[in-house]
Amino acid sequence: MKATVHVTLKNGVLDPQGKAVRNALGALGFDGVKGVRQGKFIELDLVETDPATARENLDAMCRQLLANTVIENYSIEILE
Amino acid sequence: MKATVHVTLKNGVLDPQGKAVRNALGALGFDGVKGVRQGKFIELDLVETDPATARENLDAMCRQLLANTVIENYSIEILE
Amino acid sequence: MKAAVIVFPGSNCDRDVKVALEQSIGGPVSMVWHRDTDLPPVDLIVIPGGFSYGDYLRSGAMGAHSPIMKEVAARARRGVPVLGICNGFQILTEAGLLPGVLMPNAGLKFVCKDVYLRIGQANTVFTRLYRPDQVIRLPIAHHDGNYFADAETCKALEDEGRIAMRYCSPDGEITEDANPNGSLGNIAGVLSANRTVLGLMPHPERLAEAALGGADGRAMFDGLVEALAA
Amino acid sequence: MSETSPEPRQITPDIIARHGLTGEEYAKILDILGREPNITELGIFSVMWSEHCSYKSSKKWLKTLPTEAPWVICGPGENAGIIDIGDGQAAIFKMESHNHPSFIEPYQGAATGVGGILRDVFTMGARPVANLNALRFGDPGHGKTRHLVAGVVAGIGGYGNCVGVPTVGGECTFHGAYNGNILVNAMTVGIADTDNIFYSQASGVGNAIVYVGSKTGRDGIHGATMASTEFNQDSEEKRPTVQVGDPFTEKLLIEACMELMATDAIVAIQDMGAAGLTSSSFEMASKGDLGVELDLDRVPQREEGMTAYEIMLSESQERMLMVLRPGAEDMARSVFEKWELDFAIIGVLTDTGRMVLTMGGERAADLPINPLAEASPEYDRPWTPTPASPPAAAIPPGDDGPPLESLKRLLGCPDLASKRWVWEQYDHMVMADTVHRPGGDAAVVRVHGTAKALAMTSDCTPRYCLADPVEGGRQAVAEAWRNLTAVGARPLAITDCMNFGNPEKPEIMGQFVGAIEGMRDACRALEFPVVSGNVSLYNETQGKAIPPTPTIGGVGLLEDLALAVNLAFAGEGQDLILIGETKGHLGQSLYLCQALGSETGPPPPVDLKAERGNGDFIRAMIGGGRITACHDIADGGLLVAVAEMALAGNIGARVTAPAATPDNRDPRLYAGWLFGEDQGRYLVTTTDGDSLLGEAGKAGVPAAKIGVTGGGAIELDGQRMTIDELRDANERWLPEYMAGP
Ligand SMILES: Nc1ncnc2c1ncn2[C@@H]1O[C@H](COP(=O)(O)OP(=O)(O)O)[C@@H](O)[C@H]1O
Ligand SMILES: [Mg+2]
Repeated sequence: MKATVHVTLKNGVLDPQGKAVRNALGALGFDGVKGVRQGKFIELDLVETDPATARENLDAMCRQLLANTVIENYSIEILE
Repeated sequence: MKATVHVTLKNGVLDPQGKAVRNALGALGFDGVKGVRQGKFIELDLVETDPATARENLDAMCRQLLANTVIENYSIEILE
Repeated sequence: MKAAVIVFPGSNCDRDVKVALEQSIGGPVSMVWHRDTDLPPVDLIVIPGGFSYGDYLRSGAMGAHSPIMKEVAARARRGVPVLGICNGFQILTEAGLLPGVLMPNAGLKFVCKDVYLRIGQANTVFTRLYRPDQVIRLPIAHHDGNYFADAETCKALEDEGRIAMRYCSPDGEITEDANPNGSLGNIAGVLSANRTVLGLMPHPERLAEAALGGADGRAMFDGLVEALAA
Repeated sequence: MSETSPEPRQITPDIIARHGLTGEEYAKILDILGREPNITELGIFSVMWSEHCSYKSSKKWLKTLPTEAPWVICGPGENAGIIDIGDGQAAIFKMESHNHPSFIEPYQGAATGVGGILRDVFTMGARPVANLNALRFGDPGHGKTRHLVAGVVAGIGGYGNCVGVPTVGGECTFHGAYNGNILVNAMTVGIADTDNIFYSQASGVGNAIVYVGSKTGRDGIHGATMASTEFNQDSEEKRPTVQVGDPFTEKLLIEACMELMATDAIVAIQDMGAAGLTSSSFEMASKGDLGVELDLDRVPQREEGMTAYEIMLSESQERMLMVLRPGAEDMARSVFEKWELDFAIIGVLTDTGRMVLTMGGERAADLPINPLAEASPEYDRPWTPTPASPPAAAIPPGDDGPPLESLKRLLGCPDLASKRWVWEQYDHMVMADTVHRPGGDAAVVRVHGTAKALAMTSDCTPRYCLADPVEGGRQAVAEAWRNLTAVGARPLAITDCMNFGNPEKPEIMGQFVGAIEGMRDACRALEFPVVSGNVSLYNETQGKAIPPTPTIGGVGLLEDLALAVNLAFAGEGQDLILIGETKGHLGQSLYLCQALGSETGPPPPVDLKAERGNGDFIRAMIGGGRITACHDIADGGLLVAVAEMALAGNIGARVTAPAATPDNRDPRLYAGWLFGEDQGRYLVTTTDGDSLLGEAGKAGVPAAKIGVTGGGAIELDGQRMTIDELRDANERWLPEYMAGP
């Protein structure tokens, strides 16, 4: 079973990456970019076949490792 | 207009980050993880309102900056 | 001989390489701001180490697109030697002046330490004072020095003698243990097809003076001066 | 989204308490204002009178530290201390804690700690040339320790490496008492021209107040996060307490400031550290006896709808405040724009002596500056002296084991194990002036473009401080002095970071008072004044305080770096000489901890007169080129010091214990000689032992030949262990530990 996790910075947390990318895009001549936020995208391949259990496990993985919940949010998607 | 870009490593390119995450998950007792690939997730806020033009611009941004096409693939989504 | 060091806002080895070059040249080196579009006529262009634009997206990705790089590429095409050290190497690959990419270190950590290197190609303006297969000691200091290129490219580099140096053990063995970052084939530095562009992860400028614990890097600068001082 | 957080109109006792203000302090506020403060004003009072900004519990005692010497240009009170290093140059340095943020979010907490201390130094006109970091983690077996070590070290490296300032030294030790409260102390050393130093005292009514650097967000609004839950439910989400560092912007800020500092545009400058815009503007005005008017609408903001309260209390990183000379604004703006940084004139200096803030056309605050600063609370908190420790546990005969096995165990214990895993993640060579890299007694960094060098170290032994804060304070200063001496440097001055528990408890306050007393003695006796520092109190979790930890950062000068020595054995067949008196003090030694698991006894006493005599002798001998290697004897004692010298030089040694034969030795005396932690001692090597012993005799310094270098092993009274085996023990522990789950 495949799943994906998106990890993004919480609102209000400074995103130096996003800021730098936005500036660089501006320097390249892409001016119409109002904001950029950069996050992580994690694809997992799981042995588990039951979606509900998988989601539960993934939630634990996110809290324990994949996301830093002090500054990051995460969202889980089960792809089948 | 909001858009997202996913940047992922091409098949065949070694992903040390993904490997490390997988090992760390194993060490935490999550054994059913067969593979992990880690990529980037970029959210953009654009002035452009026409989806087709936006996509075209984003494609150029990806080729020029957001992805290194030697090792990475990218995909663009226009969120409206 | 005239040399220019390109300075990006986040460069932090620009002064170091200037000092090392000036020691060998015996005269001043010019510093060129990344946003300038014209470059004085020079015999050597150096892209120094550091974090050109913070390097938050991918090391060197933004530096490769800065205004001065168009001119650097044009000079390189005309055969002006270009030396990229560390972040400079990353910028050269991102700019397409050298093949391959530098990915995050296999250990996923920043590594700062001395490494041993075996010279692969001594017949260049950069490495002419080293012997083929000579083992030298230089420091590395990077988070993204894991060299990768597809099989075809690697073979071409190998066949064309474009691997400038590889990480090795103190006695010159190319071993996995001696590989500090996971680079393919222990590659530490590569050359352009005409061998006038060199990118390398180790920092020759940091060990170019005995007072700092070694001078194996000095020969690179001395060699350049010998070759280029017309 | 342009809603602003609804703010309370009424200041309730609850809101006052949430701002950490006592009833008495609030009464003082009413008295000063002659009316009730609004929420913004209350916030300003709360941060200005916080322990962190006002030093209310510590001030009385800090004042008793020696702060002067002929070479001190500026002592405590400015952003960092300044000492003269000759030839028109000064070293500017300071240490600061970032303990709590690093426990919450180790990477960003440590990273922003580095960023903050860098700003303290370059705000004075100094280019930062080196960073150090003193780290205290919990027990390695504790569930959080590994994660904290990984994050903190990556964060320190992540910031310092990108900014391009080498991280050249520090400490990294482990103790269960830090399980719930780690310590992350960061130090920066910079170099400036003595005629181009910048201070924070504002002057010139009508001069522009300029904001530069990053935009202001809702980062780290401390009191506010707590106070705000009350008036806004999703405030947690809106006001992250964790600050994220942006080292690239810091690098730009350094370069831009240096560029502007080369002109005569700046009248005064102050970084925005803790309590951000509030304390920076307040302090500049207060020092200059002036007033300020700020238009908060002009403050560059990262988010929409920020309130005056949020803008004033934000701890967003990478920001500075300056007062510019009239007419210099445009030139200054062009410099900051070149470096792509925000630049905004946000206000003006006035002669009213008041801080007046406006926002949205309304008056957001109006406070008298001097009365507020003068009324800043100062407490003489009750304290009780720390009771003397009972004697150290006895070593039962036979329990001490073969000494070389004990040595191996000590070299592999968490406190003594090599910290290579740490410093290899730090770029310790950038700027190409690092002469002695991490791993020795003090780092040595060349003064760029000269033949001189600065030596720097950070030291403290919390075990000693807990058992006896006075002796521990004395020892920490003495050890820093000794480490500088051991490379041949003349120790010049220290900065400190006083990490303690809750000062409202008399026994904790007693530890603080004791440590200061010990430091004072040592600073005086060694002519080693305190020029800057930082106090971090309330380091407690669930009522359990950390051991008193007065971290000392020392800086010394080498007039000729070619004369510097380090600890590595430099050749075979050299005489190994022990300098200083050995009584075999085992109380609080690492040996007792490791062999018996016992932290007992009084710490080793520091005889400051002997310390000075021995150190001055060592320095003279190094300066005269008489010594080939030198190492002070610290944690682990003599045999550990020998082994460290052997490992560094990859040359062994044969060591002979004094007089008695092994079989008739009292185990305690033998262990004391090998592993005791008597202070004021050094090991040196020389090609001419007799002549060195002669010199020592003339100088009245205790000295004895204890062995000779050579071979690939440490040999002790007929036993031997190879350097490789010892190295393996020393190098293996930390990487293996960090590779664990
Ligand atoms: N956190 C750290 N960062 C950089 N260097 C460190 C760190 N911890 C320890 N070191 C280095 O390891 C060596 C040994 O440290 P320590 O045992 O504290 O030395 P000493 O006993 O001489 O004070 C020193 O060179 C020190 O600078
Ligand atoms: Mg020492």
